Amino acid sequence: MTTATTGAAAARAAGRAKPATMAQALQRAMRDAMAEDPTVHVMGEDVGTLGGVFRVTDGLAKEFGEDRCTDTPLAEAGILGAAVGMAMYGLRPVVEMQFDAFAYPAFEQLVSHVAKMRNRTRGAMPMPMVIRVPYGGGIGGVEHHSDSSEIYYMATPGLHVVTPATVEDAYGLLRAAIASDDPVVFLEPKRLYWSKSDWSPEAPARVEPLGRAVVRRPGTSATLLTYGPSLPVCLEAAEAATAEGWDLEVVDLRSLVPFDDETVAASVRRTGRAVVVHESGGFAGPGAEIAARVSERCFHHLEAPVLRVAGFDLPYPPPMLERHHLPGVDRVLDAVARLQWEAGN
Amino acid sequence: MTTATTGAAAARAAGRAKPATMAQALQRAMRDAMAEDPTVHVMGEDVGTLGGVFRVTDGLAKEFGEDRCTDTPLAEAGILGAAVGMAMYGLRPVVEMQFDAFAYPAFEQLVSHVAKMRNRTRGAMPMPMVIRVPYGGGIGGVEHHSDSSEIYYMATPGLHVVTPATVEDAYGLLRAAIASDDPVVFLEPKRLYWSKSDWSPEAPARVEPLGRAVVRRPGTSATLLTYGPSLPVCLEAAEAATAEGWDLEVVDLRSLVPFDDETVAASVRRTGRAVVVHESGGFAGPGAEIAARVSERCFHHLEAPVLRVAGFDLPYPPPMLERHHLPGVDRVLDAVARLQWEAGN
Amino acid sequence: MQQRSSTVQEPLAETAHRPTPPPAWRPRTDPAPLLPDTEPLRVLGTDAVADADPALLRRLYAELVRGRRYNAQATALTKQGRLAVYPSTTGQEASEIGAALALEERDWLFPSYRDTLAAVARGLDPVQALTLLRGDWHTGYDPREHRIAPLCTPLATQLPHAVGLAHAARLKGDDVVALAMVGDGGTSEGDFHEALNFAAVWQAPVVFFVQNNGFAISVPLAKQTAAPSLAHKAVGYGMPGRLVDGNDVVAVHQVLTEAVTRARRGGGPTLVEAITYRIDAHTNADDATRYRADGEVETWRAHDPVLLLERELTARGLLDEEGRRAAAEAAETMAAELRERMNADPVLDPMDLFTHVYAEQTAQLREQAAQLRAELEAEGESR
Amino acid sequence: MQQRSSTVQEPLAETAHRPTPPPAWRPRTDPAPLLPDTEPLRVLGTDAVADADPALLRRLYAELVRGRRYNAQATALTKQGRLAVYPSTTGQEASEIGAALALEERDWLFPSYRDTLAAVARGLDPVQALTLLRGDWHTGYDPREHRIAPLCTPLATQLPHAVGLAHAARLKGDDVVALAMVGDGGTSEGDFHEALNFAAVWQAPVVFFVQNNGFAISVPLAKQTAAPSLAHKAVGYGMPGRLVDGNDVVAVHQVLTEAVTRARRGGGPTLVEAITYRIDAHTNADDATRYRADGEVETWRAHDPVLLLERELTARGLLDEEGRRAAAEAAETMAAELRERMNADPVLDPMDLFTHVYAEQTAQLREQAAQLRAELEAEGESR
Ligand SMILES: Cc1ncc(C[n+]2csc(CCOP(=O)(O)OP(=O)(O)O)c2C)c(N)n1
Ligand SMILES: Cc1ncc(C[n+]2csc(CCOP(=O)(O)OP(=O)(O)O)c2C)c(N)n1
Ligand SMILES: [Mg+2]
Ligand SMILES: [Mg+2]
Repeated sequence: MTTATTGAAAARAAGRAKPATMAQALQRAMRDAMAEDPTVHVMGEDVGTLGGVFRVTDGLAKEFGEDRCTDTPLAEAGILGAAVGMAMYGLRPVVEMQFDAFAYPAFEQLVSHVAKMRNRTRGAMPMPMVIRVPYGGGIGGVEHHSDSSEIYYMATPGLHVVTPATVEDAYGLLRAAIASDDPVVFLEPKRLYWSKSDWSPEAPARVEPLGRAVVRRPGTSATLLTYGPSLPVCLEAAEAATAEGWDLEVVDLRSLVPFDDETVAASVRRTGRAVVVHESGGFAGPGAEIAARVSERCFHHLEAPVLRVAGFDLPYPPPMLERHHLPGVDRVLDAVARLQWEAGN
Repeated sequence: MTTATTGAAAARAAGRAKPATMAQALQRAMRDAMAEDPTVHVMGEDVGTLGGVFRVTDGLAKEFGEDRCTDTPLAEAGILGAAVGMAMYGLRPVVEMQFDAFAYPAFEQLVSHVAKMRNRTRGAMPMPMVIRVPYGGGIGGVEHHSDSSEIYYMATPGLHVVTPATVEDAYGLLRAAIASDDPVVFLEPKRLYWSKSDWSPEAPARVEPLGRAVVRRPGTSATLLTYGPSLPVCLEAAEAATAEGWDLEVVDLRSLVPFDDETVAASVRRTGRAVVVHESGGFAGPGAEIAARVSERCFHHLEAPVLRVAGFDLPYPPPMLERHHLPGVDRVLDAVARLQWEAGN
Repeated sequence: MQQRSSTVQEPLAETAHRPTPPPAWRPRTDPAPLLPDTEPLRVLGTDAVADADPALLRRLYAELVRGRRYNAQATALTKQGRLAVYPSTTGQEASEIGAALALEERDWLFPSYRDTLAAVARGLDPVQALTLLRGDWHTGYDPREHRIAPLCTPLATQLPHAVGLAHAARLKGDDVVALAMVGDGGTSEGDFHEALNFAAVWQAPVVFFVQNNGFAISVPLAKQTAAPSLAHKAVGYGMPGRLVDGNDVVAVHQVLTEAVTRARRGGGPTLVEAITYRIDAHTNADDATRYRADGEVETWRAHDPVLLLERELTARGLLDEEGRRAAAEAAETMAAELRERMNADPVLDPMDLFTHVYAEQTAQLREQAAQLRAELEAEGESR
Repeated sequence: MQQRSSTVQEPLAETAHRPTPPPAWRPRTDPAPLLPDTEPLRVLGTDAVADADPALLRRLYAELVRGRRYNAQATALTKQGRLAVYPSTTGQEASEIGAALALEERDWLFPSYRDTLAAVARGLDPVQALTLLRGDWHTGYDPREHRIAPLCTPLATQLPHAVGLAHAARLKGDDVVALAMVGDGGTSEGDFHEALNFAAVWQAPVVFFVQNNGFAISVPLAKQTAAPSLAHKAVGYGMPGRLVDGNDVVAVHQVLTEAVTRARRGGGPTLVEAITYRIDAHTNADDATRYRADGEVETWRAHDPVLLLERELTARGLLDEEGRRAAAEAAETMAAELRERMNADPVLDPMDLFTHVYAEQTAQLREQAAQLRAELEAEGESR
């Protein structure tokens, strides 16, 4: 991935830059938040001594002690439920669910308590809490290790749903999520954990505001609406598309809830065509909402229906077949080709 | 509700008719299925001696014994998990979740096992099972008793998602669901449990095929796409709309998965305008998928964007405020009015 | 060849093997002190009553009488349409009250949907306690102000909250105890298990209080568990289990006070099972005759918690006709006030629906709020 | 006035009250026989070995040696990229094999993701057993044909399946027993609790077998539970708990055979905890040195399951150099065959993705399958 940010560029200029991975950026975000705010507590399975199965919490227990970074018993509902109680007492838990599918046992706590507590108490009992969920496929994981579960969270009012696609955003958005007074489901694209960038853990780091999409590549022919693990795919597709004469705009949604209608609608109104790209299954997936609201808001600007490029509507495939499932550059380009170019401008 | 079916009409003609409620039709469907097929087992909290909190399983334990209609311990994951094991051994469990929100503890069993078992065993281990979930609001229930949780099920490949809106369909669809070799999440609109029809438990009863939508009211101006608890609202709105000169077609989707694109697209192509109506929250709700796929398939037939009339995007309100949340006739008519009538035909 | 190394090639020393326990294994906590007594603790009717503080006994009596009246009044309010639903604790007042009064002011109570009485006994305004069941909002009070978590409807899900809160308090150095209430049915839920395990591992200052009232709606205990007692579950978590007569308010108060004190001193969690009985139906909407015999209810009426205490106090000369009347009158005053206040329609603002979903209202909710406002205005005009 | 009736107006009979237990309460199951012994059962190294069938002992030995070799071979296959991942049971072979062999052919095994060895010991083709971990499909065998449920990755979620299956078998009148395997970490999950409770209430013929190997990935038992032993959890469900040395294959086999027999005869479920140790890392992807000391592993190597049995058999004259070599050779043959077969690329049809999602392919999946087919054809052409 090739995005550049001013922060990183500045750091590089200052000769301090060392490329960092997304996992490291996430770790640094927690570390900085814990150092600044003693109410921030990290908890989950294997997050302490081991530093997490993806090493995202590496070193936190050592630096802040086991009371601040806690290996819990193996019970996701218990973890999230305990975090609710901790938040009730004024702490800011940052909970790790080890893999997407292993967050399901905590679903009831999430939907019936985490998402609703502020509302049911008329604001008396907010739930400042981050639930970190490594999600998506592409890492050769066996079943239950590669789900794209974002729609379950998007459909649950009371939650923010945030997902970074760049190393810089991993830091900036996680800091903002931890600082938020609302519960944030923070979806970490696991196949980008080892993606690198010039962003350096030593560089001055930026907190990104929640709720804002960002244009990663400006373009004029059509808009690719995407997020998380599919951003690199879309950027690559956009590069490839230039050969066909298409100048694609790529929008990284970053925040699925709340949804940044402004940025998205402005882009689609400008280009007149849109494709939503994500790994999650298409049917009743995130792209359904995105396509529906773009169609509502940009109807008279659309030269073609909003198309969706998504995973197939089936249980996530076994490792040896996952490449057939994951939307790749070709599938994105095929969809772009179907945007009824003959019909309009 | 005033739909008529030939079966009921025939029965009435034969002088056998006694109006029945949806709850009774559901009970009769289970009774008939249990009588025909000894592998059908009903289980859940309070389904036996009490006959269920909505009395939908009334009398089954008495007629078929407690081994066929079983009061389980109070643990939803355990209930669904045990049902998985029973299905593995060749039984056809019909599981009752007492209320929508109380199905969440079973979410992991549903998503990771019920939905996936057939696929992960290459068809060797099907999961013929019905999960009955009373859903939706309008009954004055306190929090956690009125959720519209259909999107969680729709977004999970491997499940059928079915919801009746009439007494006749309650019987016919539940029979089909029990006969299905796939797991069916059977969503029962609780505020229609006491709705009556001429359908009689004594009448010869019809098994409805799964996966088919039905036109409940033919019309030409625009199509209302709806299901379950919102069907009566839409039918009433369609009647009221005639006063404004709109002749609305009302489609009862009945099966959310699989989705009957044929019936829906045919209707919308004919009318050129569509409004999706449901109680569930709009954002990332069922209407998102419906609107998105209708827009994809009918793009050049649409005179206006597909609009959505849905519950607000918030936790279900307390009883005294729920009427403000539920989409009613006026909201449907407001949406119809916004279908850009000035623009087209 | 890899497998060779895993088999033993050297000749075997004659004396080499004796049955040694596996290295990881060592006798851990002695289970004996964790096991509950074989009979539920009783204080009323025993000499131990003499050790009880007479002021406490009188207070408990007044609360029991008030609680009984509260249950009757709330049930009556359902018939008048003033409450959407009421799950009564008639017959369980000793458990509700004995538990609530075992807490200090700084402690937290985690009630289930049935436990409005415990909240009221802690001093919460009954109208606020009943908000959920009246239906004007979900939680009618500020949980932090009263240190009473929202009444919890999804069964057993509040237990991990109690653990987390107690754990957080301990981390902060506050000597706060959380008391979590749950029914016999609720003990079957996974959340019960996970909460007790977390509590024991963390040695969190939390007390789990199970009111075994014989039924989960229609399902009797025998279909819920095969355990010797629910209190026996404690040993599997490494915490003490205690069994108490839930209709003996002095015994309940004593057992819970001990458990709370232990927790406060760093001794960790306790599981207490109170044996009691739900005299009324599950809620006003339930018909208990469908699943239980009247005779069973009658047997329990003879073991009524108010009756047991009243007899004892009367026998010991701690209560006379005058005292009884005073308690009854106080209860009646509370009931009259409750009736009056509940007869007034709550003033509701539908726009509240949009106010507390998020800390900052999202653009989307602003739009939806505007839509509702416009509808309400139009409605107002058309009237 | 309603509250009057709830207080007692009549004068009190002097003799009226004694501490009677509450009416619902009766001493239920005696907990004593449910409690596990204070030490894990050992057979090897005791006189009890003399009672064991020598043929069984030799069979167990051959299986242990084969199992050890299987673990080594599967681990080697991960290094060669032939398996996506392998969770080894080196050090746990006695538990895996002792358990598997306690079942009759008609019985069902419910393995966790770690238990391929138990499945193989039951006779399942190792290549089929490893399909999940190779990554060509999720489950590599027909569960009904082998009566082995799919290897289960979401921890403890297969336990309620075992209960349901056992219950269904019993309802059908089949004397089938289900054996459900889970790790020490898995006992913390809510599904563990719910499964055991259902099993006990239904008296389902199921045996729960916990391999306590000291760790859940990096989390040691002490952070997982404070219970005296995991077997002590049984009493809370009203079923017997048994503690066994999980490295003593004869003891494991014996305890499980007893539990299976009991279940088959209608005696209900049992919880067995085997104390064992995971010699390898959690999987090949894990680095165990991050969370445990080498010395600990060494201590356990001295208590190796193969070693314990080999010594015993050698000392008793049931095994000689010849027998050891025969077992090693058989194991090596299995390993060579496995290696060879796993070195062949599996033949995969991507269209299988769409075949078994539903009994009948939906129109939507037909469309998507057509899309993939077209893509694959285009890909083929472009090559
Ligand atoms: C998770 C969940 N499942 C089901 C219900 C529906 N329900 C409400 S009360 C109840 C029975 C509760 O029994 P118990 O725990 O013994 O408490 P009691 O009502 O006797 O106080 C049930 C099944 C619920 N509230 N939550
Ligand atoms: C529900 C669930 N949560 C988390 C995981 C991730 N995970 C896989 S193995 C494991 C540890 C399991 O420990 P234990 O139960 O002791 O079994 P062992 O690995 O020791 O055999 C974890 C946390 C999972 N598979 N399922
Ligand atoms: Mg109860
Ligand atoms: Mg383990």
